[in-house]
Amino acid sequence: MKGMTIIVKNISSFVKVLIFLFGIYIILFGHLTPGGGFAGGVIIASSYVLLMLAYGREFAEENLSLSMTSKLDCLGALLFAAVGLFGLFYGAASFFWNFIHQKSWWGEPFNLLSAGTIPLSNIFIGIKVGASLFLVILILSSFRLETSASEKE
Amino acid sequence: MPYALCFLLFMIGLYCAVVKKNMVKIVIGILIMEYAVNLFLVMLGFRWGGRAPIITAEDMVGGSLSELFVNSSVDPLPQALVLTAIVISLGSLALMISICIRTYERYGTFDITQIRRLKG
Amino acid sequence: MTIPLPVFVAIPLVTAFLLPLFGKKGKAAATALANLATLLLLVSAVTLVGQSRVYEIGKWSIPLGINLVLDGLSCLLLLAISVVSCATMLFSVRYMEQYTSKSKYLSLFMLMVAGMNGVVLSGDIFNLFVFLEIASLASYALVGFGCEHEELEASFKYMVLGSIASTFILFGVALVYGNTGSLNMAYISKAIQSSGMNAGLAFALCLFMTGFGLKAALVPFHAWLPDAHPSAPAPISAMLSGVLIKSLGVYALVRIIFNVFGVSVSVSWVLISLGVLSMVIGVFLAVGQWDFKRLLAYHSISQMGYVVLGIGIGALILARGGNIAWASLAILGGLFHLVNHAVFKSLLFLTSGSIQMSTGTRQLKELGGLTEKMPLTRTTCSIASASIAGIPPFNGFWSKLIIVISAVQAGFLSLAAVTVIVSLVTLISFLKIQRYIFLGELPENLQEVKENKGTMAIAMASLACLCVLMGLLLIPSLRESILEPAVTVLTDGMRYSTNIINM
Amino acid sequence: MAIIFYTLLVFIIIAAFIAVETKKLLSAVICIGAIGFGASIMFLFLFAPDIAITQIVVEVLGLIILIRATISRDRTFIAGDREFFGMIVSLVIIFLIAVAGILVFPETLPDFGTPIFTETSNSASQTYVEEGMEKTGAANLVASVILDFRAYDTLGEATVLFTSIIGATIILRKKTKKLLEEPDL
Repeated sequence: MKGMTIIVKNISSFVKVLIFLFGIYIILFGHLTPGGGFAGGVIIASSYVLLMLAYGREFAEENLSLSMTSKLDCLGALLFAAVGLFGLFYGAASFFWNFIHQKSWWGEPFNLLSAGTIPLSNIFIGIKVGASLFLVILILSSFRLETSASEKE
Repeated sequence: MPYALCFLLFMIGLYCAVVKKNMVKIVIGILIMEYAVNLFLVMLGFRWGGRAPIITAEDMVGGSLSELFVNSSVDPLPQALVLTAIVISLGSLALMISICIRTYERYGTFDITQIRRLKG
Repeated sequence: MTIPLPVFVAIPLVTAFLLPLFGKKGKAAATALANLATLLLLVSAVTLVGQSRVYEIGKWSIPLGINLVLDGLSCLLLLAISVVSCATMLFSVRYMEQYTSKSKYLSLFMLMVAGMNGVVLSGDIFNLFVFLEIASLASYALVGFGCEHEELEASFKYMVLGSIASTFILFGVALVYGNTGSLNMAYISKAIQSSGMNAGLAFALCLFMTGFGLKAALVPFHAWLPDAHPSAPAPISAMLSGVLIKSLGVYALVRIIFNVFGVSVSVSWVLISLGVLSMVIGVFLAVGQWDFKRLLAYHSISQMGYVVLGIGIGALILARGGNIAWASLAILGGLFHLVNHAVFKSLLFLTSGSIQMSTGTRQLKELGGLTEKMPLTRTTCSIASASIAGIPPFNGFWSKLIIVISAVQAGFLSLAAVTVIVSLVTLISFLKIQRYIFLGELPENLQEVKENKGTMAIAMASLACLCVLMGLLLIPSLRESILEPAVTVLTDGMRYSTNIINM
Repeated sequence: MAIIFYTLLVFIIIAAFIAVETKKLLSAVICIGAIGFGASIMFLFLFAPDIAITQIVVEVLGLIILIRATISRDRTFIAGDREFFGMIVSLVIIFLIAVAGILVFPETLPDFGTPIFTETSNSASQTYVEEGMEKTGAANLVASVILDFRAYDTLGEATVLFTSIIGATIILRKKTKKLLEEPDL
């Protein structure tokens, strides 16, 4: 499966950057405009999936390998849990305590840094959802090689 | 009336999941059921002539929230639930499809009546 | 020092996220970390016995945020979950050497424990749905861990039925939100108390009962259990029938019926009929089985019938306004049997795993005469079969006795007779197990069978002595601290909301 | 406004019916795509932009996953339905649930346009809307509900995705059993 025709390859290599940028925008401005961690993460995953469909699995593997994605996936989840636990241990308050906003360290409404831990957890959720969904598609397609191998012999 | 249509969609999904023989068709039936529940949840929070629950700069009258926004905004809680439910349905879809692919590789068919190794 | 409640979910989740990072070479470290986590959970569950607290997440007051509720019932379930998961984790250290990718197995195991702890602690019905989804997704994947023909088909059947049940429960949650306007269990029961049950809430209750009944494998919905348990690896089927169907199915059903919707006569009759049906059908299907684990799976269904019957009788007495002492006795019998069944059923599955590991088969016909080859498994298996059949000194006998007494007290002589007959049939089928596996002559191909030493032995031995000691739970001093608060939580039903709000 | 809802819902129900009845797997998957996109347009008209974005993109990935399972194994014919008895029992059950649902639905729920939180007294959504801004600082109230008021749900949510990924890796791994060399413990 060596990917699609030249036209698709050229366009997708350009469009992938745009999709990726759009995903980053959706994640970062999650607390101001509609969107957020989930939508942005899925958009980032779809940019990598586009690359994989256009160029074939091996090319995508070099770009973002299987083990790297699963590490990112676990890392994103751990960081999100850390945001929750930090609230627990820091002010001895409760689990998901929005300590940045409650202590009003920085940011006033309507600009990028405004909502305390919400942008932070948006970013971590975005990493996690993006990495895990790309991992699913990668696993599903890598499994195909094994079946076609068994069909051959 | 839209609630009844949502419930009808839920029934179609349940029918497909229970009656169909093909594994992928069963997965499609469950997916339809989850779509129906998500639609139903968002409809619960709808308000005629409402607005999306996102506060923009002009909603702020002086320091506080304008009265217009407060009694015209749609309910944000079901939308939060639906966001979670959508990603849950994607996760269970991924697991189901991987089971289907693996059984296809073992059995050579998607038809569950032929996969009858298990009795009882 | 007071342990914050989210620790019960945070520890297993963080270990679950860490475990896949270990990879091939770090297998020993991964197993050690997983065992440490389950041990930590056990210790914190034991320290929390008898307390009851409400923990608001994010310091939001009750209706705004989610709150975790620790009362008698959830404390009892937490204890059962942590005991069984600790023993099963010890057992699977060596048993899972037969399979590859052990760190992923451990991570899914910890996720299942986190899901169950989340379900038992949560005070918010949507949160209960999310953690129920985590625990069941982890168990779907774990049932299909071996990727053989039967395991894949069993896990697909279990997954389809489980997903249908989860969608029913989500639909019920949506209906309850549509009718009462809040997701918090305390506020819903207050709204139901004030505005009464309209048709929509009754329909939501039916949806909940089908959904949680399917998760608890009660009879009309038990199709997945006899396939899922035998094909799962032994420690997983021990967890599945030991704790998963209890905490996801029966606990959620009981919590919703007693504390949120309030007990009514028709609901308690449905509970009693479900209990009796699963008791009778489970045991009669089990008699004809020749596969050791499939026989145990059918017995799980019938033992769950005992639990639901005991709680149903208590609900009926409460609904009819009979005297509270009888109702609390019936519920005490049901809950005590729930905990006993968790211990001895998981022990039975662990012994079947150790037999399968050393002999390679689990068909009763091909086994025989293992007494002198596998002495420890022999003793633990006989202790567990004695307690499941209800032979006096062991724990199964006491809880069945209480259920029978409460049935007679409440005037259901026929139910008491059915319970006694079913426990007799259980005794017969477990004698069959003893006869075919341990007595009789040793078949020639099993000569060099040897006992499983190491952590498997420790796990089985600890569960066996627990089986023996559980009978002591009934002496007044221990009972007041563990069983009694769980029963009072259920008997005072709708006052749950007032306790939560002013706690 | 109501006309849009009804046309979209009828469109979705027709697409669902086609997806259930069609004999070719690939056309069933495409009908699922149609349902998903119809639902996301529906979400837009129900004033839920967050959900519309997530729904479209999740729909795209869901379609890729579904097509992955059907593309090389497309069976044009799907033999008759299951054995007769099982089908009848399930049809009766579905019919009962349908009747109960149709009877229950219309009058108990508050009618379509007025959400529940306007009627109940101190409902959570009322405080989300009024004080959501100063309590969490986020302008997007849905994000404030997800990540601050009910952040515990989203933690559970991320774990659900994590479980399904680990589950998929386990089920699709190549070598499942290894010869029982002497275990170390």
